[in-house]
Amino acid sequence: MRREDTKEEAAFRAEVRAWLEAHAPLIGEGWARAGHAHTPAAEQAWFDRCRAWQQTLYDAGWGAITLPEAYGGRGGGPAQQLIFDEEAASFDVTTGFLSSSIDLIAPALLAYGTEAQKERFLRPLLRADETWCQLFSEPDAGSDLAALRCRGELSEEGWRVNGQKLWTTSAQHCEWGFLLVRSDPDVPKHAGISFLLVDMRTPGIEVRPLPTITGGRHFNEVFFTDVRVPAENVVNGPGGGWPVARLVLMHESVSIGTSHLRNDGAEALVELAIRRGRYEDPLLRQALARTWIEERVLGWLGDRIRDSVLDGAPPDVDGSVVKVLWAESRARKSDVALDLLGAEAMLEGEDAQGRGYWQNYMLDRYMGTIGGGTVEVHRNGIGERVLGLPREARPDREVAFRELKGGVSD
Amino acid sequence: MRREDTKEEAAFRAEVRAWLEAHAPLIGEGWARAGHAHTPAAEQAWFDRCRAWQQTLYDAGWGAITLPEAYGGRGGGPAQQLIFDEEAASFDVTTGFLSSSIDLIAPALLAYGTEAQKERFLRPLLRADETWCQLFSEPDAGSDLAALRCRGELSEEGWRVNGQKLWTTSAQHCEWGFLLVRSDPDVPKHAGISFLLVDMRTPGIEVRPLPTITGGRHFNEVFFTDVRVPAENVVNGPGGGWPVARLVLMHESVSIGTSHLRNDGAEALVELAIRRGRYEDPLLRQALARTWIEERVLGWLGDRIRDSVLDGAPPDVDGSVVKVLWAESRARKSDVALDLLGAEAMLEGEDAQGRGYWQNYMLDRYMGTIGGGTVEVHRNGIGERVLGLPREARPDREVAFRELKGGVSD
Amino acid sequence: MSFSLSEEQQEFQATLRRFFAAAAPSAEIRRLMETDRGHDPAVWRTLTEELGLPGVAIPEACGGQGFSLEALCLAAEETGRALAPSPFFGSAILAGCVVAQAAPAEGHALLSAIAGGEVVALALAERDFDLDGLALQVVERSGDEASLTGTKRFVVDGSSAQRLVVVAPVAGGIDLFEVQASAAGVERRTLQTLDRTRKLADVHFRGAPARRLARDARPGVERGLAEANLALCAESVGGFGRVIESAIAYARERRQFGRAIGSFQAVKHKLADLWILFEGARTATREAVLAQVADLADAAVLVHAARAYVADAYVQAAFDNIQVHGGVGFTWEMDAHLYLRRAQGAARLLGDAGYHREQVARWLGARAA
Amino acid sequence: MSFSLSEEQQEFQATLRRFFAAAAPSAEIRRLMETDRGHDPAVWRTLTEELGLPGVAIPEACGGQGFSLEALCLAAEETGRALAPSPFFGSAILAGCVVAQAAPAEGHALLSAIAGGEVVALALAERDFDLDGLALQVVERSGDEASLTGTKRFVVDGSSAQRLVVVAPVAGGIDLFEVQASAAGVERRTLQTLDRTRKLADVHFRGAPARRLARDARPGVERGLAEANLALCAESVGGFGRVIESAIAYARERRQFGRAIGSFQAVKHKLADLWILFEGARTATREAVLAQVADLADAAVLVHAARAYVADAYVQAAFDNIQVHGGVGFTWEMDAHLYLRRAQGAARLLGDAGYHREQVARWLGARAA
Repeated sequence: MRREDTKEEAAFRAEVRAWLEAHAPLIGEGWARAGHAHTPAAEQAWFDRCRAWQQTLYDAGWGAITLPEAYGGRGGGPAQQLIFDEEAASFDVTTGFLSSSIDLIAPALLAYGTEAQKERFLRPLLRADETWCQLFSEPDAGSDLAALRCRGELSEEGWRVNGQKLWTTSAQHCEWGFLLVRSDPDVPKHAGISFLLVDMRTPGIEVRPLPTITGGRHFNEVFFTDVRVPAENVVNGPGGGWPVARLVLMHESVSIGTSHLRNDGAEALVELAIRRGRYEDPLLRQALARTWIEERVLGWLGDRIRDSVLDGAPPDVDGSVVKVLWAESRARKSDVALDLLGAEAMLEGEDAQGRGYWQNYMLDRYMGTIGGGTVEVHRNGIGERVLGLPREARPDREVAFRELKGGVSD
Repeated sequence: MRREDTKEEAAFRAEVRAWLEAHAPLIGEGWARAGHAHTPAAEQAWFDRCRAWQQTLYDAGWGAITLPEAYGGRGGGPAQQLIFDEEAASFDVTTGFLSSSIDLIAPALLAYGTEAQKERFLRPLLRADETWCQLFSEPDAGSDLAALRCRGELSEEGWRVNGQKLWTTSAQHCEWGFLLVRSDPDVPKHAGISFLLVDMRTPGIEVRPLPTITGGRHFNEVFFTDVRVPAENVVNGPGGGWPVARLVLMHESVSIGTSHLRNDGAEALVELAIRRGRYEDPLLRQALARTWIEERVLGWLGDRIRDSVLDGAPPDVDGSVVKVLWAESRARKSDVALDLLGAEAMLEGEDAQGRGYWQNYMLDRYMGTIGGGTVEVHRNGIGERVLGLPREARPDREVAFRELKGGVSD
Repeated sequence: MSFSLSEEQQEFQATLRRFFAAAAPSAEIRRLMETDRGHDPAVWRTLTEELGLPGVAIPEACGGQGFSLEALCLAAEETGRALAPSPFFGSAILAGCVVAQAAPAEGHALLSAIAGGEVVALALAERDFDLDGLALQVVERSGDEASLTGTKRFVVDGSSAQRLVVVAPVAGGIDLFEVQASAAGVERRTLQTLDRTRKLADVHFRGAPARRLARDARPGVERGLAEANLALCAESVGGFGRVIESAIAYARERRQFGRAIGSFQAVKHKLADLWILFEGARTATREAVLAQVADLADAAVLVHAARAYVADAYVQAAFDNIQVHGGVGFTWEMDAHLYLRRAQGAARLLGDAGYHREQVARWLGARAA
Repeated sequence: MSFSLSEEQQEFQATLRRFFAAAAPSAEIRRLMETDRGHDPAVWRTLTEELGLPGVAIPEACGGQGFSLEALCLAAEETGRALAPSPFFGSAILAGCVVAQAAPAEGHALLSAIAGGEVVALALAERDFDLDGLALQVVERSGDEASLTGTKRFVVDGSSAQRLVVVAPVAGGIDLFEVQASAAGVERRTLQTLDRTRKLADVHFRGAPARRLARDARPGVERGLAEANLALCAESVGGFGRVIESAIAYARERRQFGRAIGSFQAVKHKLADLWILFEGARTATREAVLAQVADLADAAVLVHAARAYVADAYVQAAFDNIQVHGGVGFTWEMDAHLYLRRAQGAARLLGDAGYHREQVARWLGARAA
């Protein structure tokens, strides 16, 4: 059920609509939804186009609706952002990866950055003149991010960084990165972390694409060898990185929880079943009805979050609830799809139904069940944060990082 | 697939068969399978009949095939026991609860009992002149049995027992019980436990039936108030109870794992579906085929255990594997059954199909998923014992029992 | 359901919760579930006279309170939460909604009686709850008088009802009749039920005299049943809420191996999954109720969607609650099995989850074709 | 499968495992899976000449080793474990078993060729793998000569085969034909497959010349397919074994939050469940193989039972293995997805789990009726 706009919201919506109609192409050309080709050139072209649209938005005053006017934002509320997003959904435009990267780093800079950092970085960030990647995860620091080892040593010449990051989305396209380093291994793991702002064009940084199970290349490994970072590029001071990282992760979790809710596909599957003459199969009918119902439920949970945000309240449904349900219903949906395809499910690419869309969807389930935090970690979160169940004992919280088995020293 | 008998085994089988044909009624009268009426009188009659059959077996030399002849056993091997059980399955006889209680306590007495204890207790146990119940679990000591609090204090006058036990099968029918008490709260939890042999007719013991979800009364609560137990009725000495208990539990786990493998019902469900004109429903067909396949798999896992035992080897499949699969396939089977019954699944008792057999089966799933150790505890066992995965940290193992939160003192 | 309630709704909810906490403790539920009637007439009188419960959604013109379907569902949520022994579901919801939707004018007296606390039952199912394939025989007498022959099954509160509303197949459709339960040719038999807290009966008609309430009543009956299905969802959400609270509380308190069992992932993740189901179940119920109230085009399919989702979810929750409780959970003495029995019964009343999903599939197929 | 092996069997197994460890490392699998042929002819020659792999179950009279179905399945288990790139499944198993069962005498030369390492493919499926509903057109010429028109799909190793064995519908049953892959009127197209390590092709026949191998071949084809299904089970059990070992090893080594992740119940219980499935899968396969070898009356239904169970179990294991590995598990570079692709492909080759369960249901129904 839709909450109705207030009078002010309706006026804002009309203004947005009018601007979009004047400046955005209508759905049909299709670039906003066709951007995931698996060649480096296609990916670069897609990234450039997203950047250009963010620049257009910024110049017209829509690029950062909820951020302060002092840095080129609009100073509006979350309701205005939602209205803008709802209206923009009818047009063939997207900022792709960029708006989510802005949503992660901008609040961290605003909350913890020095005045000089805000002055230097915020405007180019919001206009996408400089794009940013997140350098957090490492091979041995996945679910347990605070186990990170990438070393950052501060001397009179500034920071020197050595180590490796993993799962860095779009690192090959970005000019800047926000980086977590281990700056002090002699204190407990959460206390010895610093948050650095790094120019990705600095010598000593090597970016290697890391193809995933589908062959897609969203992710990268990033290697740092004696990389120099100016001393002043630390946010919240040396050793103060963990609270900044937590703020980023909180925004990431909300964004993951709400960005994929309109999880369509069930109706396409019904049509596919009809086209293939299989819709009379009672097993498939049950499975497809179940899939459709679950999609509706996800959509309604998204509506609840939207409505609470519109009312200026905290999200009404926990982000992890939506994330887990989304990830697992997506997995179930691809199982149904492959059952529906029967023997043809063995095919891929040009020889497969819809160029292998559902096979790809099946393989890509891990973007939901692992990416953005495993479903296991999110279930812990629901249990502890929402239901108030006790945490497990954590042997790693009190000891110096250096002493931990699996820490930097072994 | 059946392993073939050796020549000696074939001769033994023939001997068993001949004796059974002379002494046991054939299937048909049906008492061996109809014993679970829910009235106290019916339960007593059932128990008496089981006892009489164990006495007949003992007197003929079949009552304790694998136990030493010195105590009235036959001194045979596990292969002979299996052959006897296989042959007896065609006759309308059972020892019900008694053979499993003998399987639990006899090995403990043999391994840890004094010569005097063996002399005093084994023969009446094996002949079921004295029947035994297991007094282990308590309200706060379920999965974590070693957290038990029932107090046993040893003085010059012998043991004095105060406390409560729970889930004691057939306590209302038994003359004796084997009892775990906390004899020393000042040492770590596993070290302060003693194993006592208790005459259930001693003053101060109160047995209260504890009806379960189905209304059945297999279980009891047993209350001890200043119950006197002779000093010499301790097995393995004061504080030596835990290894004895572990031996009992090991035998219990094997027995649970193997006793229910012929987990029939799938074929009865197929017949029910046909009778009710529902067997053309593709959903039901799939579910019934799945159920039947799972039953076969369980049966084969049982065969593997049997064959390894026949070869004198340790069981070839871990008991917990079979226990979890058995418990959960039983639960799935009752779900299928209730779906098959449709609206009539809402009924029970005389008004329901088969007097509510499947509804009862549905409610009774917890005898598998909780009784004899929860499936969660058994999954831990598979992970740790079979797959070699590390245990979780155990904050309760090193501290004096008295100091534990949730121990006797709070 | 019970999120974003108005202040008035919150007060209504709190009043009912207090009432049932006092009037329906476990011992009283257990006493009444062993009786044929299944409820205490004195308590029902109080619920009627002091809280106006049976008339909550009946028009003021018929002596009801004239509140919306939302209020009815809110009340059902509380009765489901408390397992309150009362003819509220059978009389006010099932009979009330069907009569109000299918025969608002002719059923005026009947609605007034329901609002006044008379127990009226809906005789609907035969083999199952599908409106197609009914076989009851109707012999027309004169005007709206007829006589009925056949058997209706699973009639909620059928034994304690004073009057019966009968859904009867006639040439070309469905008519709705009223029958006095005490009339000649009516024989009722209370059924032994898995869920002992909801009383079902078989009703045999042998030329029983009946008065027609409505002709061509199928659309109205369907609308009434849609409302009853929603109230059944709400009732299940209420039970689900109780069950999950119970499991969470136990997981926090119960200690084994020196830790609260809720700190073990096996328990924590099971409860997290139940919480996800709970969010889904109450959201689906609320959205379907709002769609029904707003008379949206897809309201009917959303009712089926909610029922299928909630039926399965509640059964899962009732099962898992017992598993989390371990041994104590499957004792007779603990109420957990009463909720499991209710969940299993509710999952099949008015059609099981498979039936409701099939209705969704039909609608999806028709729309796509 | 791989429990209670004889000493000879253990040695055979160890030999194959060593061979594939050396000849099929990940890099080689990945190189070959991007080729149309999918295997290295030189390696296949070694497998043929030194280990006699393609002839393992082919009679000695045809140049094979004359071992039983058990040996064939043991070999399949090793190829499945290693994801070994070879035409073993397509040629020795599928074509070999069907010809040996359906045309043991007329197929002598073909069996000799298979044993000698020639790649022969079985052209069976059209819309799916069901023997009912085949539509290929057969025009009789003279004696056993005929010409074929139509399309066969999903032909394993169809592109690299030198000869094709074609299952063709004729009035009153099924005949088996042999076609030269290079003949006029035969056109083959390698398909892009989800499982890139098993090569499938569509084969179009346009009046292609064929020689009849057997008339009324349905019972023989069914027996041959039963054997092939069992070998497919064994192959999947082999992959399952590899996958579960990998997941267990990672869960022991990988540390997060100061603990090995295998100490967390979320991981530990997932692996315990996989272990239960693994015990079930290998037991079901072994029992069905023994029943087939002993020619028991219910052997056919046990084959369907095993296939349904193993197909689902292997897919589950391949999925969960990646989940346990976390991020690194779903990289292209890690072999886990190759096993997932194989599991998904194997689950549909020769009919999916639903098809095999339906065969079980038919048998159960016929027996009970």
